[in-house]
Amino acid sequence: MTALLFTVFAPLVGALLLALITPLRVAGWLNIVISALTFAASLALARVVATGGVVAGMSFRVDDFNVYLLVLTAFVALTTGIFSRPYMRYVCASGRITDRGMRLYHAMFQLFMFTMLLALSTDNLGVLWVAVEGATLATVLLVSLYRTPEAIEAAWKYFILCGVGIALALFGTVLLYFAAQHVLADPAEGLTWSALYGVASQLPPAIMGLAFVFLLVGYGTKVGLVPMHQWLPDAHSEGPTPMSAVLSGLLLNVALYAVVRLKMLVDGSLADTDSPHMAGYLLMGFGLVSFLVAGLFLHRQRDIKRMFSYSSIEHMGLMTFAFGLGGPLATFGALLHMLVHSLTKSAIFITVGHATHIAGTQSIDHIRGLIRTQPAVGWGLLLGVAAIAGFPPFGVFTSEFLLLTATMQTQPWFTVPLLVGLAVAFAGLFRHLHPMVYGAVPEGQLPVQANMLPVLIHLGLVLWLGLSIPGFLSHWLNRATELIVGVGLL
Amino acid sequence: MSPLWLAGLAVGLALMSALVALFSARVTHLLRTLSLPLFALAGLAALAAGLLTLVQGEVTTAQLPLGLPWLPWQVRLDALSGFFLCVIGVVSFAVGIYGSGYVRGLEHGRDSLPVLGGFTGLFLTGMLLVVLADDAFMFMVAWELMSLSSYFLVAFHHDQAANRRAAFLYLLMAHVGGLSILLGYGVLAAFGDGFAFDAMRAGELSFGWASVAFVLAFIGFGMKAGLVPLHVWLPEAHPVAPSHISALMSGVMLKVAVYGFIRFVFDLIGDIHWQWGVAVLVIGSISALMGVLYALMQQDIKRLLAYSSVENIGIIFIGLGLALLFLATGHKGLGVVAFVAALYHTINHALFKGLLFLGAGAVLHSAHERNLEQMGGLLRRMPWTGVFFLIGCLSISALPPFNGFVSEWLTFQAALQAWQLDSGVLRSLVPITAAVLALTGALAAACFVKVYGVAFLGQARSRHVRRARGVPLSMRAGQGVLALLCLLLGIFPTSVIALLDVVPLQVLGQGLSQATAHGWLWLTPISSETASYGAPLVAIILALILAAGLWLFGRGIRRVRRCDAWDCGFAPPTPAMQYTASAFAQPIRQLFGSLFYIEEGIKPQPDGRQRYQLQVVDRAWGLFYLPVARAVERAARQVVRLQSGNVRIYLGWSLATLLILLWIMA
Amino acid sequence: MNLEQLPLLQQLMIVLSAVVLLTSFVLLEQARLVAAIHAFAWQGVLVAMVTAVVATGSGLEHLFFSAALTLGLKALLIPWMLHRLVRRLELDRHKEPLHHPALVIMAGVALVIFSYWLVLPMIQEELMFTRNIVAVSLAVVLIGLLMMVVRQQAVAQVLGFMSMENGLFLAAVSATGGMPLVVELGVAFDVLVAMVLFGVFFFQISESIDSLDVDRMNRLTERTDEE
Amino acid sequence: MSLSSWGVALLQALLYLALAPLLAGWVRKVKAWLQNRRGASPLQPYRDLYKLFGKEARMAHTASPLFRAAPYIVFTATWLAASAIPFIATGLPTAAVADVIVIAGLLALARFFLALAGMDVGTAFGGMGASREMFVSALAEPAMLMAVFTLAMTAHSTNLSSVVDHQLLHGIILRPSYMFALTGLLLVALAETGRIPVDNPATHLELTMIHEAMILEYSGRHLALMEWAAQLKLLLYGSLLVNVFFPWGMARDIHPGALGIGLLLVVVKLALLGAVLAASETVLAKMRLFRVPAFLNLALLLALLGLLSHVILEV
Repeated sequence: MTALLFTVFAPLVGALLLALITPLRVAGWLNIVISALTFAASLALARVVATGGVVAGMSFRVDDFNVYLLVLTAFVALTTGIFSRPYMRYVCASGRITDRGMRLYHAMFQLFMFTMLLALSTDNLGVLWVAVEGATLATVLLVSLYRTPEAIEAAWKYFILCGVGIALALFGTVLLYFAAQHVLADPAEGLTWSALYGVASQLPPAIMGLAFVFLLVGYGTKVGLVPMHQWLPDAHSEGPTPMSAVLSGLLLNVALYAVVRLKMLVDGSLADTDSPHMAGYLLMGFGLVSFLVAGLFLHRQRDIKRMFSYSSIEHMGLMTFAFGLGGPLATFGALLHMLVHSLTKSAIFITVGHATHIAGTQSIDHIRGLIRTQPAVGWGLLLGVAAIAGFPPFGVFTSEFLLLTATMQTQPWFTVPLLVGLAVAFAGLFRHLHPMVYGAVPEGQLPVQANMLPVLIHLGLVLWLGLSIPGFLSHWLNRATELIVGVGLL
Repeated sequence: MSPLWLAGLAVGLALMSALVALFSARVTHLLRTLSLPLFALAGLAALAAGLLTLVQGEVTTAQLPLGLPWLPWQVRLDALSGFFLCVIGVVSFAVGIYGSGYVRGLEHGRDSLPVLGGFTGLFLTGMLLVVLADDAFMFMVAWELMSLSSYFLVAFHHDQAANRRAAFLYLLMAHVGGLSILLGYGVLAAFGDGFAFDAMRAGELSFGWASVAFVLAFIGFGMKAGLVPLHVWLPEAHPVAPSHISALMSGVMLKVAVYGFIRFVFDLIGDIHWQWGVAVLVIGSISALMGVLYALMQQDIKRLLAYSSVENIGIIFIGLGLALLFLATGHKGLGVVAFVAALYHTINHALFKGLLFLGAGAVLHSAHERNLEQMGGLLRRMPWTGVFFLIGCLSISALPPFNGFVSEWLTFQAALQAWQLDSGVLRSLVPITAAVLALTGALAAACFVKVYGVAFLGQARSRHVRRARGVPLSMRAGQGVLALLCLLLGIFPTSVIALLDVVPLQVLGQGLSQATAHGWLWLTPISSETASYGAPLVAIILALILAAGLWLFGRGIRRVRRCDAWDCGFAPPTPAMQYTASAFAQPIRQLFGSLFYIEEGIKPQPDGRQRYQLQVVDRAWGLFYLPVARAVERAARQVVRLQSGNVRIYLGWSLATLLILLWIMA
Repeated sequence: MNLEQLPLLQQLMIVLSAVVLLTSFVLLEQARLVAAIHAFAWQGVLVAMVTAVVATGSGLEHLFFSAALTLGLKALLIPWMLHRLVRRLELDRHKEPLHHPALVIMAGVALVIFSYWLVLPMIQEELMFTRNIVAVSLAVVLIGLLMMVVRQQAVAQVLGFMSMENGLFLAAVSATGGMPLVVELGVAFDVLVAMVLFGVFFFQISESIDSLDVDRMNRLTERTDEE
Repeated sequence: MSLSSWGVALLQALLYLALAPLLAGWVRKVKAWLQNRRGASPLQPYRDLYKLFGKEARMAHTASPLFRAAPYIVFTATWLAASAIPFIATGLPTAAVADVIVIAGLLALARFFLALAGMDVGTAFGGMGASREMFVSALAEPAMLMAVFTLAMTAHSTNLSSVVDHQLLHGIILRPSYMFALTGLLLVALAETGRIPVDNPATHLELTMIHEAMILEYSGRHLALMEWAAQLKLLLYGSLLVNVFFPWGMARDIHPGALGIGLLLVVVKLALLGAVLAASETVLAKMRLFRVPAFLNLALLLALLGLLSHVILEV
């Protein structure tokens, strides 16, 4: 419990510290230290869960499903923090933001982490909602940090779209609460996930159906499902790069986590109606559409960060599809994909940050010859993209392998659009990547002081996952699978 | 020392060579002195493992603590794997030796040696693991590792945009092919519950699903093997890699694709249907013919060799198609003959295509030239390479007593047994294939007369070629090994077939014992009265008569007076007056003109002079690839309208989605 | 359900919610920003009143608190902030008529009917009469969203957003007698922060494109010039 | 396979060597008669060869060692190919050593080096000749193989002597496939041996020549070997035609009498064939190079028809 509390509230304290007192010099370091502490605490928490099972209380609940997401979030936060210290110093030095901006950045970074961890660890759907909304509020100022017209526009769109979406989600939550009123003994528990999950089968299907629609549209906006995705590329591309890394790597995961939790409830309530898999079909539909559309978007990109945010949409679509598909194999694959995608995508964004420094622009047409200029960055980008494109021996391949085969077993004909989508997306990524990494160096392009350690760690982990999934992790994922679909894989 | 242990050693050595290469950024000579020798050793170990497996003829399996939690990597070494280990090993060995001389030229360039060495090692690792894999997951991992690392090698000289384009095309098609293979395995796994190959063998498929799986596998492996019309990446990608890598890709990687196809279709899928045989036969014939015709049209020597790989892969698939046909119609013995013919051509092509690419590399290394039109007279400037290259040309043109002839002979023998088939359609289809094969052989001969005559004979057509000198010993040795093997496999086919007899025995359940029944002198695939080929005798007699002739006129050898060329009494010819490569191919180009897009004519050059220019474009582009690309572009252009930029429209989307979903739900 | 059997309080409640619906139509139509803000304030007042009535009716005292919260936040604080902003941005004379008012009204009405149709099954399986207020609140939410779609003025969009929040609040109150307190507080806090941030953005936007017309914010698009 | 059969095989090989110039001379002689000339004696080719062997060999400065080795290789390969074809007797080991595919292969080997030798000196004519030779053969070789495959499939063997045996056993059978194959093979033979209408052995007219263009630079014994090889090739195709399609009188066992009859008959048959050839050469005119494909496609078509009519009509 203490570990849990520490994990969740350390970032909050950190946010206050960074906002109020910290002198700017040490802010970056303090950021790292706090993230490190959070990560350590989350590890301890993970050990507790692994040994003692669920940790619950004070309307917190950490089970096998969210504990590994907690660890992942804390970890990515740590590595991103490590990356962002020199990066933001550089940005500050280049005069794009003021000292107030820096202070804001660090505070909001930790605040964002707090909301993420809170959303993941809470047991109360209302608090979950509050936390996700809080995440929007915490990041929206960071998106407009650079104060360029584009940045402000992106922030506005992000704010409006996600605000509306989240409002709809709240309506869904209200409906859920309403549905829970007359099945639960204590109405006050109407939003406690654990209590609801126990009585899922009694919840009135009609209301639950409506509720799920609102919740899906609401949280789906956050996940970046087409056609509610439009905020995502803007926000990712205009914010500072560390922000993009955590947005792509974490925020989307958390939103998807919420959707999956709710799907579990709805499946329970719809179980004995004439359309028991309604929720699953909805997810599959949204997932497939997002996956294909995002793949096509990749072909017409001019901005490197936008490109990779579309690739995030694509992968989110893939996971959504898999969760909708249901079944232990698909779910296992989706959970694994969550993991590897977060690691890989944040690594890519970190590399992209360096790349944009080298070239001094985000425009794909002006980033050239990275490998010759700075092999570390060039190869980091190349390998990262190879990994995200699903090439073994990287882990993304493993999860995609599982997803494809699961689809093959249950819905063979869906494999065709999946394959087409994969091929299209792949072509879209590499046609832009090639000229950026290869080729001759434009004159006057010089290497920058880059810290590729996080990238190295992330890609190393992804490689490890691709070659062999360590026992404890597969155990975790398996128990999470049991939690979600009832039956495990192993 | 079990063969599996040796194979593991080979993998380990390959990884070590990759690892060592990483340090060659500081110590440049490390690649030459340590990494590539390790690579050669890995090849040797693989060769030993393969030979041992073939000799012992028993299956060994193992498990690795890698892979999925419920499916650790399964490793299995049977005769088929053993045979392909030999193929991989022998070429890798030669390449390892050759490379240590070849990379010397790169040491002072700005291309990074660690990339070259590292991915070369990984490339070999991938190929070895593919052959060893016994479950679909490990197979796919190894397969894609092979593709990915070879892609990095193709992109090694990434300064020219053309090379980048080639690499992109290669990776894209490799990816698509990989996905299709994955799906094929998915079908098998769905029926045989499980990704271990044993589970798949157990699975029972209906004809429909089996055909789906077959088509997927055929597309996937055919794309890697370079079957028409999936070949377009091959002539782009193979030439731009460093030459010893081209040798590996054309010589070995394509064979790994053949291995995959054999493993999938002959071993895993279960019952074979004759329709597949017809499909493979037709595609194989088309590939063979188109491959050699396009090869004839090329002026870039490495491109030419790449296209001729398409041709030879076509010949291999003709053999496999015949095998499928015969097996499906119950003529097992004949199926085995065709199967063995395909295997024999597989190793032959590995040997002589490797040899030829190494030779082209030697030329590139010392003359810095890939364009045939600039070459000439290299035989006298680099005699060793010249002789080895000649042997390669003779072998690939299927001329006795070299190895290429043996496999083609076997294929013909199999095709000539078509009269045993019951269906008249098939009976008349097979002879046409034989005709195509004959035509292909003749055209291949023409093609390599052109290559050798233009490149190595006559007079140098450019200054830098005139300055070409011999290449270092290691490079000569690398070529020598392969050249020698080409000759040996041509002279002693009986022993070779006796060695790989165990492969059909394990895969198809029947050997080819009758082929070697009449002693090592006589090769009698079906029966001694049907057909026989005394390869050693032919070689001996040829040698004898030659010796006799030389002895007879031996005294005359001193009595040759040098003079100007007579040339019907015209003025002594200058290099510019020689027949060029494109001129040589002109009659054939005119005859088959309808098969290509040909753009030729006199075009003004930047330097103001008029010059004849010839462009022969692959028709497959316009037919299959550009339409797809355009379709994707069009779809993308439609889709981006979603991102109109107006927040109100975005909100409208959300509202619409919400309403529609609510309507569906209620 | 026939009205005359209901006690007076509940009749009052139904009347009030009807008026809430009316106000959101007013919001939808209102061209002048200041007037719209007033309409929004009134909507807040009405929602607070509904809450209070429900509280007295059902005796859930924590509803009194949330009624007060609503009044303070939605009826006083936020309208006041908007007023200040509008004045400081010199938008108090700003008029922005709709392009096709009739069409928009029709759409609003359609949404009302749609949401009633949606809520029917709930109403049938429930006896508590406040259920059909859920329909109203859903309509308010959807109309708010519609307003954000049709209004190109940033402030107007924020008004739409806020009236969506009102609808949510109304729903929470009428359907379930209020959410748990922690959630209520969280929501209120989020709304407040959101409002503050909106204020910040108004200035940022108006200084970046010296106008608050969201249609002029279309730099970030994938469309290239040829389309 | 007894020693005696090897002996006969050797004898047969030597016969090929000995009779090759004679056939060439005979054809010329008949041609001369048909053109109302007395013409040189049929033995003239022997005299030419003798003279050439006596002469000193010259080589261009630009010629490589391959240029010198080529004549020997060409000659050897052609001779070996020839001696694998039953001439006076069947059941000889040479036929087992090299079946018909190997024969084609050996001829291809000879052609390969001939063409290379043509390109070696680096004159325009040599290259032209080589290019055209490979062009012609690219079409002629498959046609020849197809034609022979027809027989092979009938006899279920690619071993020529068993093909011939099969013929002798079954006597005269009217087979459409044979008709096609024979015609096809005739056309191929004309093309491969460089006769009118494809090529003209008796000309140095630059633009029409193929074979002559390649051996233009040769002199002395090298030229002699090349010429001799050409004559061998002519005889080879001749005996292929007459012995495979009309094998009557060939010795089926090693016995002096039988061998004598076989020799006598084969000589007669070849003489007739030579006469026919000479006649055709007198009446036909040389084709333009790009009419040659049509000619050879006809051959290929005929051979293929033969094969198809075999599998369709006769099995």
